[in-house]
Amino acid sequence: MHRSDSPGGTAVPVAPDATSDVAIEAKSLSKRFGDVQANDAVSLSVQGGTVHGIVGENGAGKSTLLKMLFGFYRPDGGTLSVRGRPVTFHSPADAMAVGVGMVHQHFMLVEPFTVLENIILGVEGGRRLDRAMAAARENLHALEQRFGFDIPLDVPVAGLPVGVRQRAEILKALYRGADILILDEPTAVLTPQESDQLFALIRELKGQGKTVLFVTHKLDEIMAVTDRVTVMRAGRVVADLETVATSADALAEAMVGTRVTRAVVADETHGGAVRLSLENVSCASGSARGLHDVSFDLHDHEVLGIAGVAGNGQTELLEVITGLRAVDQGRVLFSDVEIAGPSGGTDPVALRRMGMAHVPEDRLKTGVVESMTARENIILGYQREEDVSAGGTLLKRGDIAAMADRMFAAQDVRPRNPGLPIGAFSGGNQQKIVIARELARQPALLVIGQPTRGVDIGAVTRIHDQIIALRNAGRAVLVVSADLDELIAISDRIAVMAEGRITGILPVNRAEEKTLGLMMAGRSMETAL
Amino acid sequence: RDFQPVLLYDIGGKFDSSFNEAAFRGADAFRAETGIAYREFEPTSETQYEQALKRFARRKADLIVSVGVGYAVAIRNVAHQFPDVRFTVLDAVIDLPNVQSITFRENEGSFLVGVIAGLKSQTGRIGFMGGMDIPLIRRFGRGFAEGARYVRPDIDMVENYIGTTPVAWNDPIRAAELALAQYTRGVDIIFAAAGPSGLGVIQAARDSGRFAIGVDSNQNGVAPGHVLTSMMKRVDLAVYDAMTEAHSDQWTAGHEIRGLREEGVGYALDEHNAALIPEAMRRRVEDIRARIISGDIIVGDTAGANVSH
Amino acid sequence: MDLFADILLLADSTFRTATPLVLAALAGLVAERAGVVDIGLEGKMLGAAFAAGAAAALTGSAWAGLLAGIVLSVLLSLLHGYVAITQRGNQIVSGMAINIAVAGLAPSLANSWFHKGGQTPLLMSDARFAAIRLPLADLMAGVPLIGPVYVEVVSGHNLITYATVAVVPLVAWGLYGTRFGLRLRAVGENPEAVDTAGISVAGLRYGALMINGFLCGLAGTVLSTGLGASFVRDMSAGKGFLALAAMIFGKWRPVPTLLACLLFGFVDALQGRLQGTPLPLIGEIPVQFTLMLPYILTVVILAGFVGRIDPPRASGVPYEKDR
Amino acid sequence: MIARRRLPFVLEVVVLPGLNLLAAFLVSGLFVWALGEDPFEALGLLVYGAFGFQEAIGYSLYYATNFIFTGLAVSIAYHGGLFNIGGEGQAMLGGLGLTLAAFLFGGVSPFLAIVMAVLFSALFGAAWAAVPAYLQARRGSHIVITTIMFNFIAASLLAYLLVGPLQRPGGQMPESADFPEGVHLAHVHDLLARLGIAFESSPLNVSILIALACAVAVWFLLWRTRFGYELRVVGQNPDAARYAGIAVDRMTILVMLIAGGLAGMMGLNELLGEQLRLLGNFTLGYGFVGIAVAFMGRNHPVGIVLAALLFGALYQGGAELAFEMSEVTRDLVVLIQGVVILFAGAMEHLFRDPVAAAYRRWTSGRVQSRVQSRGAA
Ligand SMILES: Nc1ncnc2c1ncn2[C@@H]1O[C@H](COP(=O)(O)OP(=O)(O)OP(=O)(O)O)[C@@H](O)[C@H]1O
Ligand SMILES: Nc1ncnc2c1ncn2[C@@H]1O[C@H](COP(=O)(O)OP(=O)(O)OP(=O)(O)O)[C@@H](O)[C@H]1O
Ligand SMILES: [Mg+2]
Ligand SMILES: [Mg+2]
Repeated sequence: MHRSDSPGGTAVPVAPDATSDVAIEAKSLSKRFGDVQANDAVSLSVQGGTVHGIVGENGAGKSTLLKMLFGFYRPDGGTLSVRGRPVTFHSPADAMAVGVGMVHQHFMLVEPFTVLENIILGVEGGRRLDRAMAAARENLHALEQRFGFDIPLDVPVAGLPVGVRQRAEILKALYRGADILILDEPTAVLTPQESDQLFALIRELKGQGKTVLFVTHKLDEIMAVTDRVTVMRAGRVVADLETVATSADALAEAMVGTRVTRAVVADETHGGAVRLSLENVSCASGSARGLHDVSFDLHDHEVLGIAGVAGNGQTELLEVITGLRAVDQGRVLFSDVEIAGPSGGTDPVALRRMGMAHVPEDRLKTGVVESMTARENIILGYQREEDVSAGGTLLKRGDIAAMADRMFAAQDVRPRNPGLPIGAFSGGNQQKIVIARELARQPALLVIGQPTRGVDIGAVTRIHDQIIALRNAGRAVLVVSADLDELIAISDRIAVMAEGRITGILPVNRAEEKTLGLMMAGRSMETAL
Repeated sequence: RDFQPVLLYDIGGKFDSSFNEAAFRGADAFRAETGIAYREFEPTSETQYEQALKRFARRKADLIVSVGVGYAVAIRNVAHQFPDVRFTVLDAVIDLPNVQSITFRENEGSFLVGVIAGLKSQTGRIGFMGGMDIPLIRRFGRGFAEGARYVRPDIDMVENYIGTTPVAWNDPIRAAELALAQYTRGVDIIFAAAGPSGLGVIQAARDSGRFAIGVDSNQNGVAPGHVLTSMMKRVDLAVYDAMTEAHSDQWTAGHEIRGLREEGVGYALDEHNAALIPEAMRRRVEDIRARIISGDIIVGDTAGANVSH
Repeated sequence: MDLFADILLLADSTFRTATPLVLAALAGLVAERAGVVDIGLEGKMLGAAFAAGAAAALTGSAWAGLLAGIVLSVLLSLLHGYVAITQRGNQIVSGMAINIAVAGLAPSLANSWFHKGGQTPLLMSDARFAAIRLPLADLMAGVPLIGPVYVEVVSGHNLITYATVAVVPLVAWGLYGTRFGLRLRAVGENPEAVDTAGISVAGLRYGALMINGFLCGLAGTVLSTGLGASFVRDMSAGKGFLALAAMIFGKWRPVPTLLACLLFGFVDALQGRLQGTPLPLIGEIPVQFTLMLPYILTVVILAGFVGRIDPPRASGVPYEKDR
Repeated sequence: MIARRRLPFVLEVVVLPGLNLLAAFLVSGLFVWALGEDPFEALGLLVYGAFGFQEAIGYSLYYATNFIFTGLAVSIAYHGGLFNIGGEGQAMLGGLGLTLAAFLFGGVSPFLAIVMAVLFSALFGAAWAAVPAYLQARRGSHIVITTIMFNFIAASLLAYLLVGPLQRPGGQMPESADFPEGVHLAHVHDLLARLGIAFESSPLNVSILIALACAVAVWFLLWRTRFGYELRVVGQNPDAARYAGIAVDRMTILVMLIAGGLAGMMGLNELLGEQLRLLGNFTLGYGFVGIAVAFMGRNHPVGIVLAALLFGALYQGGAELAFEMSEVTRDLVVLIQGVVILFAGAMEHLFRDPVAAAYRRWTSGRVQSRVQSRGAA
């Protein structure tokens, strides 16, 4: 592989006297995947007992860097040292041996296993499981005491909310004696409450002398918890700063290369005709709690945000509206047509034809087919439309290819190659593709879940702009998000869900985080205000 | 140019410890005697029957002996294309000027071993173990039952078949299992017409100290003292004769049926089972044999000769 | 009168018939729980049956047979492992290949060694794992009810069948009671998690395949030296696939798998008993239909009671990581 | 994860498989040599026996036809996310179907009978696949088990009919009477003869054209039609399929119907093309080998046709080999087939990395030289 000394690359300023308490240090690490130079002479130095943040666009090389620090990937070049001692990691085991632990963005948990089994996996400390578990239980209780966890050890992971899973992952790392903790986009999947708990935990860890290194796309998080921040772009370190000495805007600019500004602003006009209307909708769900007696109207020229702690019915709500889940009571009207009721629902194809677009919460699980190319993915759901398949039978491949190119250009998808399997794009770029697909047909209603999960700020602003532009064009948008700032930023009204019920709907100007938080906790609007 | 005989087995394969194997022994005997080598082939599918016939016919083989009813159709198609090649087919009947068909009265042989079983059985219960439930095999069972009833009208027979696909010929495990079940249910002699699966029956006989009756070739030696006798189907003789005749230009086309009279079938008596069949019993059997040959006893038959259309 | 006797008989036969199935099914279970799909059970069984039959015939010792059977089977498993794990090849094709290759190899060798046309000589009883008459059998015989049960059903099986009785709990304990088992189950669900935990994915999977080979070895050996007394071409007669079915049927769990195998064994025995026996109302069923019975019953039970079954998440997926 | 980077077409499709085959023959050669025959002569005979003369080619293609049908049957189901081990049984029922058609309509008109036979073979095959498909879709019964079971059931059913209702008059084996006069598919050599082209007679018949047509149809269906697209979505991500408004259960059943139909048509080649009667065991494991064919063909119709050709050649060439070499038995031929499947089918990566490395060195080498030459200029 070739290494070009990078004029843009910044040497990391480390005070010589400080080197003694440098927890982990990377010198010009490089990593290449096929044609992609994922990391190019990346240098990084993290002081012990500090919280160090890394920001960067999707595909900037953050995960790759972290995976090298953790011995998951072998660097093509460069050196690593932990607490001043040079190290070479051949596997994560080596990293763990010197106290480096990592929580991956995509959790490394065995779903059918209990938390306990997951934690001791690999460090059972004994051939007999029963003994090993007993011993582990003791130590874990001690740990939980010390850092103030309370995780059910004997519940299968599959049934736990992401927040808890993440804490389990952290506990796992600590149990393995990590005092340098690496977190890849820990907050991407968390609710604000969960994020706050996480930060509390991170401060606790820092307080007890641990070193934390984490990636996020949310700059205010950087500002809130980190001591120092490194900015990456296109596989290089472009800045490395004291957090106190910088600002979110400065970071954003460093990341993207240009000043990030919200181009579109919501115009003054509010609410046109009712586009979507739920009347006392209830539905069951596999895990008992579905929807209870949910009613609201969504008008044209309006963005309605749905807030709530994950697992309080938002998913069911999305599914009911988009024809993926049956309604037990009440009915759903779309453009004054009943699309769902106890008598039956409408299938997604018909709904799309009626002008409903749907960006699902979990894109990898439902929004795309990972092994298919981006080109094949941009017709998912629209495969029966006339411009995609002639008479609903023969695919119009030429038109589809053209469509894909247009979408890639419009959304600035990278790498700009619709022929790649969608799994080869970062989650952020996958999101861009899905949104492009759903917006392509000027829907009358856009139903979108977690619009910017795991997406870099450049993309975030673009997505927000598109949503608002859609609204200004007189369309209706329903947004479900775990990110209150996001909701406040783009919604006209915010409905809060708890226990499958709507606890209240507020115009955005009356919705402060605190109020919403209380309502999310189940308080009625009146008491909350 | 010297004499070139060919022997074609059927899908069962050369060593099926059954009639293919017998045919092989016949050809070997011919070679041993005349020192004339023969070509042979084991097909893996019906399609290869015709392929093999054609190929050797084209090479001007002097005699192509093919074993098994499966060849009927193939011979019919090929023989008339090669009028100057001599074909001998066993177990099937083809009416063509250059085809010699040899079939056997398995039912007569089965009748005789049935007689032996009837005379020998202590429990009054005998068993029959067929490979696949097909007419060819039923004839063995039917003859066996008839023979036993002839000497012991009240005898009752348990009948099992091992399977419905050719796998059944190679499943000694299931055969042994079924045999054990029969023995436990009071059967003391089982006649196995099941190819290699028969080994399972013989083994079961040995394990539970009862008797089995072998088939096609002489299997008395497989488990001495436990194989009461074997129903011999002298495919070996037929092959041997066909080759010798062809060699000495006495070979004639037409249909030849070999029963007890022609010594085409019979029962095996040798040092291994001599002790099991006392003099008196032997005389009784020989007497019945004679009366079948003389026609006093007519052995019934299911599904007549193996005529193909 | 002989209804009781018949039941005993069926039970007895069930255990014998189920033995190779249980061993093979557990072999498949261990492999798939580790994430390696193995449709080569059939071939490995057949190979082991041949090796055992041959070795026992040559040495006159059943134990030599057992050893040979296990060795060959393990080697085949390792071959499958090399293809599936190291080569990241297609596990199904590899399994098929092993089935077909062995079906050709075994009789070829048997033929050139014993000249009995793809068979090995019939084994004398001391070269076999013959039926063992348990102690007290004669004493017990007199006792009403339990007596016959003990003599007919419990006593009179071959060593490997008795061993199998121990193998099942052993495998269960290994899977759920040991560190190795925990890791093995983990690698079948989420190899990446195992990898990041610093455990070798390949190592675990090879380990699982060794066990798989060992069990298949037992299964094959019992065919040619226990239930049977010689190797006969194709004598595995589809048991490998039946075992696979039993494993899925048992949802990749040892005890349910055992039950599934016993069911197969029972219905097979019943089928033999029903042949030529007129039933009330129905009358005598044609043999072909009694022979269908086990398979129809399986489908009915599957459709009626078992329902949806999810295999280990990672089974069949080669583990790739670009480093 | 994403498949490793692909190499240029030639390397992918010609060089790598070629190397694998070579390795396979090397290993097989060892066995042949162990039996005291000359491996190279054996290889020569194998190849000659498969392609050396017209009749050989005819037979190779004839066998290949079976594998095309069964390979496609496995493959299309696989694209739909289903593992169809039931090819064997589906083929048997297909054979039954065409036999019934032959006898039902044979009296009316041979041509009608043939048309109906083609239809029935597909219909019966599909019907036999429908039950496991339905159980999978509605009851979640694991299709691998059910299809295995249905193979056994089909075999028994056929056996029953062939010694019962459909038994050949006076016949001794499980086989039906011959099809009515004129009810058979034309042999290719006859057709060629009509065109004035002399071709040695072989069982090769027009069903190979049907098979190839099926291959094209499957390819077109999968990658050119909306239905095929939906089918692949269901196969790769059922959740996404529901999101896209595709009825997963319905698709499961439909794809199995197609698969069953394809497998069912295998009988056209074996029975309506050559045997002209229904045989109890005419499928001879072709259904199972179809699994290997499908995966060796990377589940792409073109690959499947190629893999089928390879197997057809192995079957035919193997037979010739057994003809010619006294020591080479049909068992050894089976062994060789197994080895070929192992190397050519399961070890696709065996030579990939070395070849890829060599290729990179080569290309980078060229870049270097170009740079230098430019520098020189
Ligand atoms: N396993 C891999 N194989 C091939 N290419 C890879 C691999 N991992 C990363 N890359 C490439 O390296 C680049 C950097 O990837 P990386 O995961 O570090 O980005 P990132 O900063 O984590 O992006 P995101 O913010 O989306 O997580 C990506 O553009 C990707 O194309
Ligand atoms: N096998 C692969 N081949 C090519 N690129 C890959 C591969 N695996 C991962 N990548 C790249 O690695 C980068 C990051 O991968 P990862 O799974 O971490 O994405 P991500 O972190 O989920 O992205 P995001 O933060 O936007 O959600 C992506 O750009 C993706 O394209
Ligand atoms: Mg990342
Ligand atoms: Mg990311």
